[in-house]
Amino acid sequence: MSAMLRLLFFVVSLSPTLLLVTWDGSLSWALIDGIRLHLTLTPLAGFFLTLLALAAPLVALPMLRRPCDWPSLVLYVLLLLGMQLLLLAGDFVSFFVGWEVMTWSSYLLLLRSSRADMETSQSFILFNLASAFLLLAGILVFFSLTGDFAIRSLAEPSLPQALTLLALFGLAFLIKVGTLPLHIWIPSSYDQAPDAFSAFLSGSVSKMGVYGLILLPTLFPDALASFAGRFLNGPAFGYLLAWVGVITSVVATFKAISQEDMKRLLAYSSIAQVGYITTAVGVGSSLAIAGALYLALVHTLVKVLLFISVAGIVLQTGQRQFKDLGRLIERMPISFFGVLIGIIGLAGMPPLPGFAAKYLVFVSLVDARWLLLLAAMILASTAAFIYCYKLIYAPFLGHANSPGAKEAREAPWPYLVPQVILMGLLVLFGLFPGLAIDVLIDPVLVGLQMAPIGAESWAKLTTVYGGYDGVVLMLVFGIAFVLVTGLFLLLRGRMRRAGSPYDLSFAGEVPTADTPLHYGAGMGRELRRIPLVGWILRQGTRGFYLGLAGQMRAAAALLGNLYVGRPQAWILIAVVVLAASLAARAMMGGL
Amino acid sequence: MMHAVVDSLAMIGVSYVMGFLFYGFYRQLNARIQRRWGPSIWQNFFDNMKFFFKSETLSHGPMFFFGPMIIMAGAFTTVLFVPFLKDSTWLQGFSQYGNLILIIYLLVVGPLGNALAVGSSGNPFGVMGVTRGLTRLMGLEVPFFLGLALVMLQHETSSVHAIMAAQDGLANWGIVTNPVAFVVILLPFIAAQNASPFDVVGAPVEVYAGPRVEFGGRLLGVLMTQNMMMSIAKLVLVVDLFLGGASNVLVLIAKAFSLFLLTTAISMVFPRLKTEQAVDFFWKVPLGIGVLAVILTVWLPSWSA
Amino acid sequence: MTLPLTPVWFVALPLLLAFASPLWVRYRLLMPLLVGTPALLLLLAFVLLPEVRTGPLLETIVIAPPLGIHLQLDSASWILVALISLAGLLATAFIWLSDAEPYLRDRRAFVFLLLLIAGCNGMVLTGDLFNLYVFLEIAGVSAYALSALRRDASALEAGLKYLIIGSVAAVFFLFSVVLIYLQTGQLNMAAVAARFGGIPAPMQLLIGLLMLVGLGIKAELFPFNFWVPDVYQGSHPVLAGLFSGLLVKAFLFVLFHLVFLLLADPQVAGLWLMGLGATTMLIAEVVALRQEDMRRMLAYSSLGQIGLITLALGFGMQATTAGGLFHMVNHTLVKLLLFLTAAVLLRSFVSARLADLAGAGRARPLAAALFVLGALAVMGLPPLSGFASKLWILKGFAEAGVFWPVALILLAALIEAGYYFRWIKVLYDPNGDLKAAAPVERMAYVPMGVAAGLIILLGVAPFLVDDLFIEGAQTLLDRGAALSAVLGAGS
Amino acid sequence: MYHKTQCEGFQCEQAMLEVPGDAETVREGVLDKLIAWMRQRSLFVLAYGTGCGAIEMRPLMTSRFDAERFGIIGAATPRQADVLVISGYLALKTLRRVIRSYEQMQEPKYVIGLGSCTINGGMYWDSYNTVKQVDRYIPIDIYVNGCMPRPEALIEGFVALQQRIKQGGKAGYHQYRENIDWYKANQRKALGEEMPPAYTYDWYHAGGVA
Repeated sequence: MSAMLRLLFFVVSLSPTLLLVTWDGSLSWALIDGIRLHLTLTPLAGFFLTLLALAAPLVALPMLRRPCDWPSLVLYVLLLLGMQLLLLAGDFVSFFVGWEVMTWSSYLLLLRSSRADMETSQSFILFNLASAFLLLAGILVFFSLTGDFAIRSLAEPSLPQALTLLALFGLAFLIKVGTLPLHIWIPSSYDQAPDAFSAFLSGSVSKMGVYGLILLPTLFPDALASFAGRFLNGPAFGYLLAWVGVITSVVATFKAISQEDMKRLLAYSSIAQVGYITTAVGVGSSLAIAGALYLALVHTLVKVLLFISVAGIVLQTGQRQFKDLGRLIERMPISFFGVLIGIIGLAGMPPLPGFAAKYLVFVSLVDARWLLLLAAMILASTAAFIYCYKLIYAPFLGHANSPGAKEAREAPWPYLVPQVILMGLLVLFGLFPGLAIDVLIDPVLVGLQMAPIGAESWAKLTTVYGGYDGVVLMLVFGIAFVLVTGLFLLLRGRMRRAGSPYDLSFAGEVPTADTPLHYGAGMGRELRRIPLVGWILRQGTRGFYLGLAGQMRAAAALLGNLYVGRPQAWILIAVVVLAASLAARAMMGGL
Repeated sequence: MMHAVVDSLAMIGVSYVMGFLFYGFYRQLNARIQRRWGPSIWQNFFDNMKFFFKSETLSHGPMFFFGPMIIMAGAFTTVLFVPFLKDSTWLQGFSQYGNLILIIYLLVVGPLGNALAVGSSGNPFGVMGVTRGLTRLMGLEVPFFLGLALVMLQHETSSVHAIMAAQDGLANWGIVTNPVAFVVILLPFIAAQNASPFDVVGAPVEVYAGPRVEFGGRLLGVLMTQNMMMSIAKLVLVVDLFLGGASNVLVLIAKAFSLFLLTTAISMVFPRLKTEQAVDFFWKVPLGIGVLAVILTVWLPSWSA
Repeated sequence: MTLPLTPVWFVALPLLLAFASPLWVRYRLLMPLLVGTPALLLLLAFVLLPEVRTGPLLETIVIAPPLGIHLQLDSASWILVALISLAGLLATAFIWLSDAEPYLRDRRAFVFLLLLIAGCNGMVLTGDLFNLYVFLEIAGVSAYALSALRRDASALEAGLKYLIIGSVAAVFFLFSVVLIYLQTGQLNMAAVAARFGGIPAPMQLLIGLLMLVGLGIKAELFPFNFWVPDVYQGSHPVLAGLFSGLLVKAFLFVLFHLVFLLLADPQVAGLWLMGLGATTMLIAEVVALRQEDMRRMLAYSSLGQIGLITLALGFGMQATTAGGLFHMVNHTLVKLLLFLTAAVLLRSFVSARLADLAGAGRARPLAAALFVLGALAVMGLPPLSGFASKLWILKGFAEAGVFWPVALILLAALIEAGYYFRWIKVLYDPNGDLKAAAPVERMAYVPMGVAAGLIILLGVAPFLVDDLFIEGAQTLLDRGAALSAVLGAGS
Repeated sequence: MYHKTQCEGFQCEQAMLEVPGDAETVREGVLDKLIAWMRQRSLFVLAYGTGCGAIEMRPLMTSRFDAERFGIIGAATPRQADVLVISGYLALKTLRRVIRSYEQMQEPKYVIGLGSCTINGGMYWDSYNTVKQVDRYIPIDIYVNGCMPRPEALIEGFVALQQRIKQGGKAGYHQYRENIDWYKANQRKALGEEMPPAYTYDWYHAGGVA
């Protein structure tokens, strides 16, 4: 019975894939009063559906591990259905329905974690609902302009209309992707969510905000450029958005470096990555949108991979703080490779597709002549190396710092299979950077009526600014590596393996297990001494939102005083209101 | 195929020879400035060979062993993706398959691979050095990349070949047509070469040789080799971008040498900066110049147009 | 012999059965009849439905002209009657199936519950102002008695408070009826409506205000709703659910029925009511943020929803009105579900306080799940029914290009989420270690399940019922047709 | 220039242990000669200031005497160093560190004993705490005597070392490897409880192949 249910669940988790393969034509479902839900699959939605199809079954695997939490599985299925509805939406109502189902089912999934606390869950749901309600408000404004709920471009909105719509939709999507002042809900919820589900939150759910952000400019194709004009070689309005994205990336990157918990680090890194995507959307050119989509693809693969690896580590060691881990490379080698490939992708290092994505975005920034943005983005993406290194050093290298880390074994196969598949995909896309362009991204660009990037072969990434060949790069590197290793081994001499992990060059001393040798927890702490970084790390929005919540509660207390328990007061108020209304009317000369 | 193999070997050879000779010269010059004789110009070669033929090498496990291999492969790849000559079929490597941004990233691949080896040795001083290195990288990349972006914007391409081809004649050299960009990248370039005053990463007395603390014997030889080759790759890259490239090896050596002389002259006379001082410096001075350059060369023309 | 199927049965059947209660006690038929009556009424409503959709059913029992009992079953009041029967059915079924406290299962409770249903049905159906007052008192008195049934200090206090404020409300209403009678000499609503325009403006205002205060107290509008939390907290949760789901809806319907019928131009009054509704909604939602008792929290949430319905109905457009009526139905279902959940939790864990319920989700998973479902529905999250009705209302506002209610409704929903999700979080608190104090009949979940099923069904396929609400809204808003139907038939 | 040609005093104990240098012919090809030449041209010195002789290392390395012209420069860690200079007396405390550093150096490695203290305790000959004969604990390739020897003497010592390296043949580290039990016994006698853990040296027995 249980096995059958598991199998059923897994099949449902494949539903985005099945949908992608079998979907043709469209579907519609009446709601009320002439509102109909239309389901169609646009190329853009198809792209994000592909991402969902990649992530959903891979995240489902670890969730299926015994003993499994059945409510979680049900909620996960709901979440998947909601996201598919959102992506298939041909009208705003179904978009909103999908959005909301996604929101509350992911919230309830978050509650399944034993670590979720009140502040986290409240901030998660309130920010997401605020996003949803802003979206709904935008949809209603849009409806009042067009008279129906279809997702289509607005013919000629006036400036205030366009600004209102932009503000409502933009805020809704920016909350979802978590750009800067609106990101506060992300780190703690990604951290406290059930370990496997964090992968899905970061890898797939955040992509829905990106989908919205890319969809947004298509609603008013000309209006954006016409009312704000152009700045250098790109839309001026996008310049603002791009700065929002870049500042998000920079701040989130430094915050990520200062984290002491694996999942929190990944959460901040997720914010930073989505910040890049926001920047690319802000640039808005064909190159940039291709870059944004590519980044979304890579980010999905990488974050699912990393979160699942981390989930495996947490499962096997019971530790999640950097200071408590170490030297797992010998005990969990496959997870090590998972994280290694993951951080190479995350850092945007050349052989893997992260580089292709970043290359497109960089080139699009140069093309738009927005060089200061480029510089800031470089700052974020080089600072990212530090947290990437921290992420692999602290758990896997150095010295084991807790009993859990000393006795851990390799993660069970439901955690390893997704990792291996994702590593394979990352290497594949890295070898063939043109593959993703040709198969996944160009159809979307054509669908958005933009110039496709084009790929002369799958191995090549080509832009007007030049490109590179992934296969040649990988071959050169691989051959060089084999050659160097071979030559090295040909040299005469003994290789001697150190007798103990503590056989270190340590100023003539012999360190012992008690010597604090692991540098995991403190890594990046010295960055605070750089004035700018120190300033950034001292800032935070938590105080503001806590203050807001406090004010709200104070208002509730104040208003609650109205509800006294004395009937004479109730009657008095009723009479006074009556008298006051009459008196007011009399004063105004009515009587 | 044969051509590619021979060409690649030639590039690796040229960069290695240039590498140890330049560094030998550096040590000579340094000695003369300090009023001593200094070692022979071949000294770096001797040091390197000595390490390669050490009879014993300690390893801390497979990752520790593969780190130097990765960094060496990264150095080879970098060298092979930087075109050494223009208007020539030789010393091109695989540069037509790459571009400027790729090269900038390739420069970092190897050191990051080595950082894994440092981490797996478990020596905290090594990791401390790596962190300092990454922090410095974070500081220097911003102005460095901004300067290169100015060049990319000027030529509207990220292909090093195209940028080189556009600089025919002294008047069209990047350093003449885009001097601000050269100024912007100069100091970060010195830091990228791990030269004084930005050499706190491997400072012997401060972090116990930093990332290299556990490396000895042949592995250290590998690290030395890649360092020399990588330096040459960076020098050649700047020569390609700002000094019009070179049409034969002699011109290449001459140009690279003069650039090397310039950076050496700067780095000889300044004392070492702390990591955070260096980063702060990069974000204030070279980046400040860079921002000014962007405003002057990109914003103003677009507004006046 | 066939009994004539007329609207009279909606009032008469519960009244008759209630007064014959000693008989049922003797034959042990109390519980089956308690559940059977609303079930029969619901059946009757559906039997009458096709007829109602063709035109309103009028029923006049003349006592002495102009006094008489006018009952009018049109598309709008049909919705309410069916809703009252359904809510009654669910609540009574819960009382029966859950093996509830004895005081809810004895004869007095039986009488008062049936009287409550009769009174509500009468209020909704009547076409006569004095009858309206009578039914209002019947419903009110049974409600006071019900809330005091438990006979402990808190219940008695709740009953007493309810009695005091309810009587005051009745007095206000009675004043206005008297004034109307003095001015027009009529008590039939349609006849009054035809002459209402002839009353001098200040008197119109006075009548309107008196009526507003009287019905406002009953319908829980803002400056008059301070009694609600105390009474809801003191009463048994099932009864609170009935008050919130059934009684208040009837009063609200009466209020708007009168507004749309009496006033030729309901715009001014509508604006006032919208203002009141918006204030009620916002203040109640904000206050609910700090409530630590589930019943009190649900009471404030109920006030918030009443405010929303008032806001929607007060706008007087067809779409918002239909949406408002739909929301009434949804809110009744949802609140009933939530109060029944509260009853289950209260019974299991003795307390309904936030601090005492931490981790209740593991001890009572089904109840907690139903609470979550209800909470999602009440906040208007798809695919549950609250979403459909809210969307309808919002769409109506958007169509008319009026956006301030949209903003307020969404803001209120956000605040509402603030406290509902706090409760949900606490119910699923991983650190809470609760052991259920008392067992709960499994069958008790049946009525809750039915309500939940309806919530989901109406959320996924609201198109099944939207015609009814559109017709209801049209009937409610079409003053001319209503007048001609009554007066034309009467003359 | 003083070269140790025959044993005197306590050194005879060690000489008895030694296998005659030419008993085992070392394979000497062209490559070996080339390598040996490169080795002697590049000596990385572990600048380990054990005693007052360390003060003599500074002028040696800096402009006045400029050891770099012989290819002699300082190394920061023992992993990178070729030559360990024991600069003066060794206390028992420092002996442990010296042994540890020596074992961490990678072969080929050489030791220069600087000053009389390394030979016989020098002016500390009757101190309770000073190691009298350093080469009972680690093999010394070259002694530079004096108290303290001037940098010129030190340079001479280095040059002598370079010549020995160029000639090839067995050096101190061979001796240490072959007589490890004797050295360890001496070390254990001196250090007692403070002996470094076994993993730091037991690879000498295992043949040390990783």
